[in-house]
Amino acid sequence: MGARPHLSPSLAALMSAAAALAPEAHAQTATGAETDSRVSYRFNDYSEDSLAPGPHLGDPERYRVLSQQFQLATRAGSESAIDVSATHEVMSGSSPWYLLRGPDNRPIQVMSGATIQEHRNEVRASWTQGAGTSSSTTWSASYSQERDYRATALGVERSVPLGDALTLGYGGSFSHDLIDPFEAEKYDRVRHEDKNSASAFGSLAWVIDRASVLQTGLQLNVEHGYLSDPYKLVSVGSSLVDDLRPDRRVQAAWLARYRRAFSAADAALHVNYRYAQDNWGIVSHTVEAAWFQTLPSRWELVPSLRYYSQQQARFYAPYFVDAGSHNFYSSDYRLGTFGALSASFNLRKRIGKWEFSGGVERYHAATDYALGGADAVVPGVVSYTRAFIGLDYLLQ
Amino acid sequence: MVSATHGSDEIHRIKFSSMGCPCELQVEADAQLAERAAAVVQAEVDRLDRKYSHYRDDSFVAMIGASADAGESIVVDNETADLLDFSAALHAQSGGKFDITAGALTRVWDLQSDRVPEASAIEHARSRCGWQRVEWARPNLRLPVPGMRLDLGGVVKEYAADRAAVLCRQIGVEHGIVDLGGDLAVIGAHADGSAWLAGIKAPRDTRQAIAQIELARGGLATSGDYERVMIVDGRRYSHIVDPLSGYPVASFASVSVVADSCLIAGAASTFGMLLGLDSGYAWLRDLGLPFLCIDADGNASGTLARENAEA
Amino acid sequence: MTMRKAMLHAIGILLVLATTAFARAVDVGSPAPAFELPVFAQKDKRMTLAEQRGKVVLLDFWASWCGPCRQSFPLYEKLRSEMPAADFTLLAIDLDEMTDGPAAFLYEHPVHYVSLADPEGDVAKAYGLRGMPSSFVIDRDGIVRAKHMGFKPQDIDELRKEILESIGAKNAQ
Amino acid sequence: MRNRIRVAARRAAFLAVTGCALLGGCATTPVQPWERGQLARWDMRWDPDPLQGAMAGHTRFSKEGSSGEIGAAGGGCGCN
Repeated sequence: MGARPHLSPSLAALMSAAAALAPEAHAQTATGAETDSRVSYRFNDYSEDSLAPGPHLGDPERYRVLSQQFQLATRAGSESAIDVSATHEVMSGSSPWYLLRGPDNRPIQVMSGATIQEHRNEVRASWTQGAGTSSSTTWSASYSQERDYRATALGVERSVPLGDALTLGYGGSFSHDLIDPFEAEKYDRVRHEDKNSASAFGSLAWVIDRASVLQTGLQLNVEHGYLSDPYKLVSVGSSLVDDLRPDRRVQAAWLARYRRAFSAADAALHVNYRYAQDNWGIVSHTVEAAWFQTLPSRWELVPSLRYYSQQQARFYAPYFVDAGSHNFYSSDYRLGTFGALSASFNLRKRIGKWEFSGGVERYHAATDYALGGADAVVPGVVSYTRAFIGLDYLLQ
Repeated sequence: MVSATHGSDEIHRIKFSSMGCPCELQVEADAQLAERAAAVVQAEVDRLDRKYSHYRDDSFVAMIGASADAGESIVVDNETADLLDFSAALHAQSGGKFDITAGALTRVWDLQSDRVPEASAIEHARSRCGWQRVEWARPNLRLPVPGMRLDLGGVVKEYAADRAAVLCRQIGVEHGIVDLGGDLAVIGAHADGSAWLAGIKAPRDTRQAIAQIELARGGLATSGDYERVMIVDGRRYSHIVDPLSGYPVASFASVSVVADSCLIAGAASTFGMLLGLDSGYAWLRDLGLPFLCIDADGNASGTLARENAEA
Repeated sequence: MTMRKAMLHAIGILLVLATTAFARAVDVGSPAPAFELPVFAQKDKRMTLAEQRGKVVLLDFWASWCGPCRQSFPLYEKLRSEMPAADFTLLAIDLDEMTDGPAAFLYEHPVHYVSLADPEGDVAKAYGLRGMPSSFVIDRDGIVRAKHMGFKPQDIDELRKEILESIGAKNAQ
Repeated sequence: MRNRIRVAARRAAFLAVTGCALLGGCATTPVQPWERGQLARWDMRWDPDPLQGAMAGHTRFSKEGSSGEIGAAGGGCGCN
């Protein structure tokens, strides 16, 4: 009498009628419907590929981050829900510091010394009114703290039904970050800086038919304050200067998300597209597709693919011949032109009230993956592998 | 108590009689625990027999009958209420065929008399059945028609088997099986993990087992027309009466089902018998539980039939 | 197409969508639309609303995927057991298209009242359902005395009052 | 600099509005409340696994130049 893959209606009716008299049998095979109230734990192992072979100075072993996530999501009363989560990260490894022009014009990547171990802790709480209905309001707050960076953010999201087929979404957030670079004296870095950012979004979701829904939305994000990277330097002529970026950034992102259920296959297809553009000149396209396949005896397989391509910031270059007309310069690889292909595969298995999950993501970036081909070289472009295991306990 | 060895502990077999049928408890444990288990099981089965047997005139079911005759309602305890709720659900799901108020009808079909009752007697008995006429608002029960009787035969024996298994587990028995007249409830598989072998009696010749079924957990129930049967002018009349027609069911000779509990197996096997030869088999196949049907000519069918066919 | 024209066009469309016509919802005081449906998991057994005539009926439209239904079932089961069987029937109508979902749901939330199956949603359309779940209190003569959309645990008290009133009304006459 | 921002914002807004008008314009028969079983599926949510979504999003936020999602933006981090 192994786990029945299929509980026939007549058997379910019999078993539910006998529930009071045969509680033991009932409890043993309780299937436990999907429930929003759960306690979750995830362990993530993120490790970047070491530096590509080529001239470099310093430790090529790049970043390794082990992070643990804890979450409690539960109903509070019949209409609202609370979601509290905490993240603890331990980071180690070196990261690109600056680039030197090599004798044959090939860039030499200088890596910063491997940091011993840095910790980052973040707590996040949200309260949703009208949970599970199309008309809801979610208030959220988060605080992230590491040795050199503290960020506080508040947000609100509202969902309003417009008639039977449309749902309007809107909201915004505000974040205040404090930056206190370590070893500021030793490396003559900025001592204490801060940054404020505000975002607003609007979305419209449309129920196309009983199995598919499409959502389109726009998010505007304005950042003001210290936006440079205090740990990175830039070769300008023969000297090394601090990474210097504008103190304002306005970014607009337009997203479209499509969900389609396939009840015969007991699966669902997710397709997302994002176009983003900012006043630093970075334009990016992102396409993502995921297939959620439910299998008998409560297994779920989720393969997914993602393609990302970005165009470099105006003030990005591996190195600058001379100061010239530039008033901003950065050689941070994250501002260069590159594309990235990533594939991930997640698994989930439900046994009674427990849910075991795991998965792996491989992200590979390269300058020639970019739409429209490569621009200036980006020696520090990063690829990584991320794996996670998770355990959920379903409340109620 | 007969002991045989299977794995480290001995298997103790304790036979006793209750609920009008031969019962047996098999326990793989040390002698004292087996002794205590036997006492606990017999006490529980006898308690339920005294409480729910419609053969005895001092049972709670008889008291309910008396209240029916007096036209009053009666307050019932939680266990009875759960059994009534379960029976009410089965009544709804079987379209009225599973009816515990058919007591008057089972009385009219006196199978020892070898005589088919008069049509008028059957009609009179049928007029005093019908769960839909009962006023049941837990914990108050009122049988509106004087002479109406409850017959929990299709539920109590299986419920008792499950109860016995639960009580054995509670006193520490891990490996054993309870058999109340063919309705089996597993306490736990053998110490080495192997399943118990349960034999299903042949309807025509109850001494000989027609099928051997492996039971590692849950329960097995068999309902059939072989124990109490009457043959008049070559026709078989079984003790399973269709309350809608008033006549015994023309159905399989026996239906056996395996389920998570003996109670569910019993409900399913009774349904199979009540729905009869045509829709009974289809209903059992859609149900999805392992089952075995044997017709009057001894042909076996159902998911458990194939396994035995090869053996 | 300047920005302004595009914006006006969009708002126009939104207004049209927001007021799409809905099946006429059943009003309180009007007769409850008759129906005949198979019992869930009992293809050959059918039940009708007319059969319940003479009893007060609480009609509950539910589906296995509807969250509030998980809270309503235990409370409806308790409510049913409090009411006199001779005067009151609780009739549930499952609107799932497939049978796996409701089968597991009924196993999770055991109840002793009967559920009928309306996978096509014809009866739901006849009653002009506007939300899930929806429940209707129908008196002994088949007239809708109260209707509720959605379910919050505190609704059960109001429902109990409406049912007792409908039961009482007959005895009072 | 200012003019460039205005162009970017207007083009993005225009795309959004036309998007809404387009999909709003071809409304088929409305989906009735009881026909929403598949839409209520767990794997049809915008974010079926919030913790994994947050972790993947955070990793990309710290390794890519662009970010943006439908919803209130999360807090920042040192992330170098």
